[in-house]
Amino acid sequence: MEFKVSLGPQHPALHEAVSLRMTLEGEIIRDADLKLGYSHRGIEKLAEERTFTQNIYLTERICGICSHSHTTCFVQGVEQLMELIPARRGLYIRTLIAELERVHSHLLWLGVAGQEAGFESFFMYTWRDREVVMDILDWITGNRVHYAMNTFGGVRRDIDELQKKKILDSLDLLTKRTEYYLKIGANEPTFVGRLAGVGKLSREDAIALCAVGPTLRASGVPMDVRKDDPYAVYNEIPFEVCTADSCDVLGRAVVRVKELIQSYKMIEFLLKNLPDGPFKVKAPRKVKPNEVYSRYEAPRGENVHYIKSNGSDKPERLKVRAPTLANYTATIKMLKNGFIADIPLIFAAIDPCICCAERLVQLDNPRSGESKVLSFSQLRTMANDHYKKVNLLKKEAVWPF
Amino acid sequence: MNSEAIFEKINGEIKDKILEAAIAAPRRISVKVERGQLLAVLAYLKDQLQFTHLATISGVDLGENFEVIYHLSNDTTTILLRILTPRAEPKIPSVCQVIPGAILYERELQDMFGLLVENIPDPRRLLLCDDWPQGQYPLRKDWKFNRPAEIIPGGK
Amino acid sequence: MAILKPILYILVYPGLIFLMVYSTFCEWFDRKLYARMQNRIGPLHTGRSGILQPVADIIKLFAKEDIVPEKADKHMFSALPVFALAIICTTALYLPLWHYSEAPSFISFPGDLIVVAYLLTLPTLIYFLAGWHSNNYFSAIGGVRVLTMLFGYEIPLLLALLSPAVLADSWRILEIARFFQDKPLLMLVNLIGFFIAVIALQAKLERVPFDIPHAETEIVGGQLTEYSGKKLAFFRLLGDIEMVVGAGLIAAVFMGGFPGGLLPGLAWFILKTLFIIFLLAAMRAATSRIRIDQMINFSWRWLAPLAVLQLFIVIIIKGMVS
Amino acid sequence: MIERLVHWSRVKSPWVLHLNAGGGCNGCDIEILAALMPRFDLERFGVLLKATPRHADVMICTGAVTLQNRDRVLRVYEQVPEPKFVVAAGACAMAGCVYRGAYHSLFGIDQVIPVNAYVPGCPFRPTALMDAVVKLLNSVK
Amino acid sequence: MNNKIVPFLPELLRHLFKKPATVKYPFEKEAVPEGFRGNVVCDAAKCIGCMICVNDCPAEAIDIIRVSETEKKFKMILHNDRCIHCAQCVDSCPTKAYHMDAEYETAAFSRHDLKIEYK
Ligand code: SF4
Ligand code: SF4
Ligand code: SF4
Ligand code: SF4
Ligand code: SF4
Ligand code: SF4
Ligand code: SF4
Ligand code: SF4
Repeated sequence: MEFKVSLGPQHPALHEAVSLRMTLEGEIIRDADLKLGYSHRGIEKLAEERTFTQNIYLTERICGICSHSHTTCFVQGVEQLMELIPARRGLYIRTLIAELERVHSHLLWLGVAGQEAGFESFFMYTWRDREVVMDILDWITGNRVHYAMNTFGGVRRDIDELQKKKILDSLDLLTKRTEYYLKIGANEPTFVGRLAGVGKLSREDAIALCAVGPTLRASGVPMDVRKDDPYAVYNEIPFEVCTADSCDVLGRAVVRVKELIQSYKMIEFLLKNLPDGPFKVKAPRKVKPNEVYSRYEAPRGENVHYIKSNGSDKPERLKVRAPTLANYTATIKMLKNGFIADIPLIFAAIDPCICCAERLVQLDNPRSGESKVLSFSQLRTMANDHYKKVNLLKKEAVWPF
Repeated sequence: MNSEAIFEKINGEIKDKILEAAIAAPRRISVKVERGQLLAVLAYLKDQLQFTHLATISGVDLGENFEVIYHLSNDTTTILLRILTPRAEPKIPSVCQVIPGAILYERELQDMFGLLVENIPDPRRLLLCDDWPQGQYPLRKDWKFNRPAEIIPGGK
Repeated sequence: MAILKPILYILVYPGLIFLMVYSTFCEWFDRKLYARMQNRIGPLHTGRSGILQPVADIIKLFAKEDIVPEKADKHMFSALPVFALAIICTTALYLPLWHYSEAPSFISFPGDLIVVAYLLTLPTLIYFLAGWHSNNYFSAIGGVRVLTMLFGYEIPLLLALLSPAVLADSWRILEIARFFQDKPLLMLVNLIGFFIAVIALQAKLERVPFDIPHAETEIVGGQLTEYSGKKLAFFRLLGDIEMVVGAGLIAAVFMGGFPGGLLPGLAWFILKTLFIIFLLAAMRAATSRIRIDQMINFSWRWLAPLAVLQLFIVIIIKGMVS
Repeated sequence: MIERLVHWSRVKSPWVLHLNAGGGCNGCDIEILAALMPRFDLERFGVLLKATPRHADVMICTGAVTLQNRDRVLRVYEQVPEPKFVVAAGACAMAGCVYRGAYHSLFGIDQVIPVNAYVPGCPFRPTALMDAVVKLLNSVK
Repeated sequence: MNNKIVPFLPELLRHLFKKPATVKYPFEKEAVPEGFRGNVVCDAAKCIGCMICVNDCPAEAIDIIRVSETEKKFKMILHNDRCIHCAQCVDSCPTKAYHMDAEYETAAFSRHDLKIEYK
């Protein structure tokens, strides 16, 4: 009894489209395959036709959740090509926005994880508290999502004393709320039970499949571009690389929550040590022929831009590798031999972006109406039997805080 | 092991397999190799120097040739491992047997540049839409896109 | 004149008109509570404080295009919603709201508790059929899930309803209510049964944490994916009325009914059902959806044994009292 | 009388379907979700987010249409029962934003399906979306 | 044990009696922060036709058209349906012909309404 199921690309509630096609045998996913291209627009070709300045805004719109990640990655690459040393205050502000973005992104993820478990109130509360970060970003940068802060040589806006104070005040609130959510997570037995042991990705597999970000760190590999290849001012800020050894969805949640707390500390440090001076320096329009490889630790993992210039004001080649793409191969691995009931959580765990996929389940090439429905219900009962067996194991899993 | 030490090692131990190596920038080493030596060098870097993480594979259209760059990282350094492949016969070997995570990037190269990846485990199209015409490779420099006219509803 | 009363009973109070009005009010109450618990406002601009929101929803659905999918079984697809609504309205008539006759009649007779419990399972079966006949994968999965859940909560619900009946020594809702009106303290004996019944009602209404059959993140609209327009409106009404009837039944059986004739009876009815709806809303807000196997597990491991325990307690107490 | 009632109900109970046409950055999608959260709470106006096109009245579309997605957008549009309204939210859905001239995307939603209202912004603020919904509903005849 | 079953309940009940976090918009206008990037407003009198803004705009949102052969006079057309409110034009223009207002309620029913001409 083998048949194909495809998830996506329709997604009634949010985000863009990816389609996952699986071959099922009973309730077990024997083979999985991702179909991309629903969101492919052709940015890399477009970038070759745009000037460097225009490309800042183009790269910003590669993605709406970590818009600052892509611009920073691009801008610091081009600064190297220009042999430009950016203003120090500018770098501090750049890093500050980057950490604020990480906070907003991880909080968003927390809410989505709750939603995947059908915990709507939890979703509502995390998103309400996320508005605090959004307000700060709105206030500093002039927009809630696309901050447009980066420019060659620094940032475009300064931060004043009043803003500093407001951010510090908000941090207290956020820290308190994060701890509260931790408590909820730790005390909600069904929640922990549904996360632990799901979506296993061993250390070896994670490395071999070139996973990045929390997905990789949750498999016990302490890779973090901020430490390995420091950019901006990360070599001046104290912070720890957060890892977990459980290699499952629970581990990925733990890594993210730990990173939230690290980020609060980093934001505080950055604000208290903000250097005086100009926040940007003037940049040339044309760039000498050269090439650069720029790395950045986005909330979801390593983000990579390869930029080649040819002496004009447009890049010769811009190659972008967004973190989610790097995790797809690992996701397929996690899904294989897994159970169909866990798909939403496994997807949510690499990134909230594509978990929308599970909103449309559709059976491909059915033989007759009757048999396919039957097989699906059988499949589900089998999955249930499986869960009865593993239930015991999961009960022992505890939130490691 | 820092970048300099890695550079020394590459220059010392596999000098015969590479064409040239250079420290291009802090923590960046650029290594050029022949197409045929790619797998051997990759395996050496991975096994001896822990370059396990393949961030991505970039293709660049140089006119006569395509340059294919493998971006490999370990915890201190990134190596830009590059090969050339002639436009007339754009073939590269698949590296999936050394680094399984390369599959998506190789499929992307096939879509975008029309490179033929030999022994690729999964040759299907990755990004372009289902009815994309055969033989059109958008990231080649000689491929130009003609914009369709934009219709604004409600007339002029 | 004698015929007028039953007609009024069926059409006006507590029949069709009252049910429709009151059930939409209850939906508003539930949505508003839910929103407030989430630190939101909820419906606000439709009527005063949004009180007409559910009415607007339903009128709008009636006025919308009504698509019958090509693949669906046309007759079943169209007849089911009406059927379900008729059944649930009939069930409502058995609530002892306003009784003009002491003698058994068609709306109150010995054993009507069993009839009501039986009638209440019918809408669930219709949900299943609706899903099945839509001929859509989600609908079918939703339908099957409905049925699976039915086996989970139905037994505990029946057992829970049994215990007050045993205590009152009657199968007639009216008499059970009377019994507790006379001895209000004995209501406390049934506390466990009460909560079991409320939880089972939540499952019957398919609300969080038991909204497994139409879990939007998993199977889109579940058994109702293909329904639109009028038919969807019927199903929405069905859900609302089911909530009122279920709450009314629990109030009648566990909380001493609605004494005092027409007006005080109405007041009691509203008070008690709203209290139960409050419990339901709080449960919806405080929990996350569980998987279907967890639901079945939960009902067999906790609900059913507890219901049996409740029954034992009742029997013992009964022995002591009499 | 009946007509006025129907009209009133339509204005008061817009159920929305959120459709991402693919060629956007998902900033707008997040803002739509934010508009439903406690801070902005679109449910005040009777808005409910629906998962299936069959239950929806208003389609809120984000992102420029990618070639791969064109047919899907049309199909979803056809599944929404009449009367239906389409809101193109964000610069992408209106005119293609920074992706104008990209080989794998069209200019905006209105190249594929008719659009009733446009919400400028990249992304729009949740309040701007609210403003658009209110304006659209007030204009319904 | 009780706390273990529904740890969230106390928080929910507390909020039942709290003011909702919801803003009153659209009955009270939302105050945008200072420096919010709203719509671009042009001052055609200042424009000298250097075309820097047209070249820097990432979204092809600006057209500058010379209106007179003899004088240096220009018509500026802003396509608000394409503009991404990045404020690059404000930064780029050497004569400060642009500024941004705090307007965000600009929803329209036709794209033609979003095309604004400044003379
Ligand atoms: S980053 Fe790559 S996949 Fe994404 S839009 Fe650009 S070219 Fe397409
Ligand atoms: S990676 Fe980001 S930019 Fe690329 S398709 Fe996904 S969301 Fe869009
Ligand atoms: S991982 Fe990619 S798509 Fe997701 S938020 Fe980051 S940049 Fe955007
Ligand atoms: S990976 Fe996520 S954020 Fe990026 S484009 Fe895809 S869905 Fe959007
Ligand atoms: S499933 Fe994921 S991507 Fe989809 S709407 Fe939900 S959070 Fe967004
Ligand atoms: S309009 Fe802007 S924010 Fe919205 S999807 Fe497009 S690029 Fe993203
Ligand atoms: S704000 Fe940005 S997109 Fe808008 S006109 Fe100015 S440069 Fe162009
Ligand atoms: S940059 Fe300023 S002066 Fe130059 S064309 Fe634009 S508006 Fe005119």
